[in-house]
Amino acid sequence: MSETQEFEPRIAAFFCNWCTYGGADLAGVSRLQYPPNIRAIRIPCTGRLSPTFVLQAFRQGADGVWISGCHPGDCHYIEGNLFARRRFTVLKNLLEYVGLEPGRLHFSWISSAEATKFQQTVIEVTEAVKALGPCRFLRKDIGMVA
Amino acid sequence: MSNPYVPYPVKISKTLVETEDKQLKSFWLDFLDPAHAEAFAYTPGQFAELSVSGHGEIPIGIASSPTEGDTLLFTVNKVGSVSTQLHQMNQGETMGVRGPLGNSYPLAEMKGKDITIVAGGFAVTTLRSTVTWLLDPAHRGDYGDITFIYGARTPGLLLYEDQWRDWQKRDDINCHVTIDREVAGWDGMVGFVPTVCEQVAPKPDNAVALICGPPVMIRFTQPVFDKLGWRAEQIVMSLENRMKCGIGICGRCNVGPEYVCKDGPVFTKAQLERLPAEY
Amino acid sequence: MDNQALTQGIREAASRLLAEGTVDCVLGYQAGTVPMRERPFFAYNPEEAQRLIWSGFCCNNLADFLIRRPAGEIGKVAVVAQGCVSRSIVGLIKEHQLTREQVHVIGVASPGMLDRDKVQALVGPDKVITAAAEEGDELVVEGPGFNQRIARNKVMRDNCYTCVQRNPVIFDELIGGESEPTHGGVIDKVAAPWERLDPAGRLAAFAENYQDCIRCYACRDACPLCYCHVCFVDESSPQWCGKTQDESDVLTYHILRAFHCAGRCVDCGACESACPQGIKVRRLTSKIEKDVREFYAYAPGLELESVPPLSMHRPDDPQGFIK
Amino acid sequence: MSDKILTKDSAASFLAGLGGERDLFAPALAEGKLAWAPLEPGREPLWEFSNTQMSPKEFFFPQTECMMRFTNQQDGEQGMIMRPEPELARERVLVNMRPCDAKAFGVLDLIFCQDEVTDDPYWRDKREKSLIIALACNDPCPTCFCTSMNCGPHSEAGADVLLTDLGGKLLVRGVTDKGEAAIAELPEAVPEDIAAAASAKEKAEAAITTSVEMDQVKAREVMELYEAPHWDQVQESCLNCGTCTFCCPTCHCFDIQDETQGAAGRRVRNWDYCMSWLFTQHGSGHNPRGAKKDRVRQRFMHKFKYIPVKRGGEIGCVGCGRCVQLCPVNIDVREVVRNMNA
Repeated sequence: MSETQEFEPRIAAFFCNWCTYGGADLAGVSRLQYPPNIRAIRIPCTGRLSPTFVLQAFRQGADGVWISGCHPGDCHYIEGNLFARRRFTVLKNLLEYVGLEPGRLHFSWISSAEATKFQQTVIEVTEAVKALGPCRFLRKDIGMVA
Repeated sequence: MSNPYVPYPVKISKTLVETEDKQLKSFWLDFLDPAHAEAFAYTPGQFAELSVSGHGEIPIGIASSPTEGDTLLFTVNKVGSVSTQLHQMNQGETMGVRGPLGNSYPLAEMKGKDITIVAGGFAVTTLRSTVTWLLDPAHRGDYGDITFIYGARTPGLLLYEDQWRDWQKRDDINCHVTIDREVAGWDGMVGFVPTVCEQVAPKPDNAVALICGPPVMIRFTQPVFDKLGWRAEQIVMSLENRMKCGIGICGRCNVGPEYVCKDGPVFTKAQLERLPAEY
Repeated sequence: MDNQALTQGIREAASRLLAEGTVDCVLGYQAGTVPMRERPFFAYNPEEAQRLIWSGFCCNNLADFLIRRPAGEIGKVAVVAQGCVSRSIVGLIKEHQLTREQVHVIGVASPGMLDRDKVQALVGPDKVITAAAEEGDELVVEGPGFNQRIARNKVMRDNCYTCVQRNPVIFDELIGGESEPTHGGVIDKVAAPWERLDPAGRLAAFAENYQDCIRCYACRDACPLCYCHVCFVDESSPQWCGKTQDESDVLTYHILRAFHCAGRCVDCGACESACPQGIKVRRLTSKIEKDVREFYAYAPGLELESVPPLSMHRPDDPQGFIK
Repeated sequence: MSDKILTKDSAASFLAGLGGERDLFAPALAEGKLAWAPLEPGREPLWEFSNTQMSPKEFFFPQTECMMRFTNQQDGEQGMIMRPEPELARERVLVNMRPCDAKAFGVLDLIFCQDEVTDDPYWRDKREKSLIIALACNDPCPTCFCTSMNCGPHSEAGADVLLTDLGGKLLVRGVTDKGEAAIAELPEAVPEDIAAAASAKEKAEAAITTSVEMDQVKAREVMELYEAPHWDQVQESCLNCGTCTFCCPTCHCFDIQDETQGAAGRRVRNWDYCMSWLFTQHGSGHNPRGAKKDRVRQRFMHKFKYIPVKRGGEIGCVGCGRCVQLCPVNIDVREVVRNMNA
């Protein structure tokens, strides 16, 4: 990356199918502008999100990871996001304990009606990750082709 | 020094989905460099590591015969990650072939003898190579009667139909093709391979049998041959095990002291009786 | 009670249980072939039970062997269990890997188990130790040209210093009575030593801690929590974690393994005792243990009834970090 | 074979002279652990030490080794075509290797370089570019049983040069042509030095207290050893971890995997271990060594029967005792072989 070019982070974004993914759709339909740095990955529920996915994203070169699902009480599967909340708490603490910079891993509750919150959060997440620069945490590097 | 781990680059010149369940797909491969084709001198019964860069390698028996020219034929069963990837590849794409690996069917020792070949399901690959090789005018005269028994569950699961239809028309090979159960439109034999073997009753005198198939077929075919008076030394089988290096180092394919990739894959039943059944 | 008396008590209990047919097998410890390395032993009859022993070097977590026996072979087994092993058994019962009826717990109060690496380091890394025997609060270590007495509490396993539950939490019989409760030391301080570092420093400390890892998976295989039929590191499609020695692959393995133990790890120290490279494997699990205790007021392995913290939720669970 | 003499005072400068274009390595103590490390030219190596925790096989057979690289795209002439990694750029001198470790490389030569087809270029390259200076072992550990395994504390096999510590000086024996060339400039040893080395050898061999008989293992057929009942006990406590295989100087099984990252791709090999169920798992789900017992048995059968059968009687163990020291459940190879031989 040349110095003149601004760093554009790549952010793996895991969205619950029932809420945040709908929120993203609505943001799109509503023509709300947001930075193009997120790569949306649809998952059935935040409860489905294995910590493995998060590590895999960082391993494969993500500069940030954002996970978003239904507000507590709104889960399509009743309590998937509540289990997920505990898991995220432990995971976030663990990853930051072993050196992941705070600001790389984000969580949010965004319903399918909250297009504006979606837009706002993309902006917030992108800015936070951008400020940290490229991520080295767990990034797999196999070297160049000879 | 040549590096036995580096595959020869090849181009897929043709593909064909062989079976109705789409689990088996054939690949015809041409070497990018003619010198590699020359270096890849093989004998029926040998296998090669098919290499898909980024995914890995799988050991697959060579189904073509060297008598057919430089194009190699492999028929691949879709089971793991490499074979699944391979199934998605098409004509014109580049991949790799490493080999030929392993020993081969004992074609020299088989000279002057009657030969019975029994194949079940997709284990027919290297036997297709063998029959093609034996029927080549340069070799046919060296061998006695040839009997080929081939079975699959349904007609749609039989491989290489063009070939065996052709062999059925010839008078220098007895070709019996069977399916497990009656199906509308099938005019051939019906019955399990062991039963067909019992009916055909190949004679053990001055003869060799090559038997390849799924474990269940092997289990029921062996007693038939025993009853017909065949000795374990006359029965030749080909084993499969998980492999990586293909040249007898990496340690996972061994059956007792024998490495399936290097000392095999072809063993006589007599040899296997003295080894742990780790296959 | 000294080791001889405990050994005698274990042998008597085992002989009785086997003779009466109460259990099919007694899982205990046997003297190892090298000093300071006692090993798991399966006694099937009263004669074999005479080979059971007790010492401060009984460091394998025997609960691990309850779940590593081939399915169908689990009849009723008696297990020699110190505090941490009993907590592991509680966890396994809670997670439906065992039933309470399948195990007969022969409880032994742990005096704090000893770390052979620490003993070796103390007498000198190049000294050959030919014998090590406990005498009260001391360990007598012998070898060619030396005979050294070491205070027991200088060479205990790290996890034994912070342990607050040395007595078995469940047992069917107790050999040698309960031990005095321990205060457990300053667990929060040792649990998360990297907390004072900045992110770069933490990552460096983390990587350094695991730099000698050879990925033999002894930590996983010695752990009674790691009973998955297919471990995530062995998954091939998709492959979650590369098989190489690259830092990224090694660290991914350790993070995920530790995470999988969240709310379950009873801090038995079997992973550290098993590691051939002497890696401080508990650096991660202790941190998680601390978090789980702080956030959800839960300590694993103490009673059979409670629900593991990551298998439940409460409406008011902390979520300050969620936007 | 010639015998030379080298004083310990001048050893550092002698080794530095061997260095030059080559990299020097020797066992060194770091944070209480004995491990192989670069030896700065001019520094004296350790003369007294026990076995390094891990074997030095990493020098010839790294735990992770890139074999080839490719461009990860189908389009373009060279896409997806494997290119082997370049060879080792600099030669190496491995100083003060234990004779058992050196012997192990002799055994592994027979496996990595069997014939025209099975000739591992990665192994061969590193072997050919290394000079092994072994240091005879005068104080064997209680877990050593090298004398039972076609080896010994003063074994010369696999080494280019064998040093014997005679106090202030070293007897330097050239074992191979490469070794002879390296020591050509040193002064000749006198008969007294040679006699002293011989008596040191005798003393060291006598100090090895464990002996393990192999006669019955040799005499028995594969299936008799395979079906023996003692495997049921051996496997009971085994964790199926990779400790014994990874610390072992002769264990050499490996896995080959491809890795990609954007346009780059590589094929790497990693140490693998027969204790892992994945090692032999077929794509179909069938596993020829599906039970723990099968896998535990495989390791010992491979070392003590299969390798001898295939490699002219060479044993796949040199008696270094590392696995005895490190096995988390103290499965003692000496006991296992005694059971096989019983």
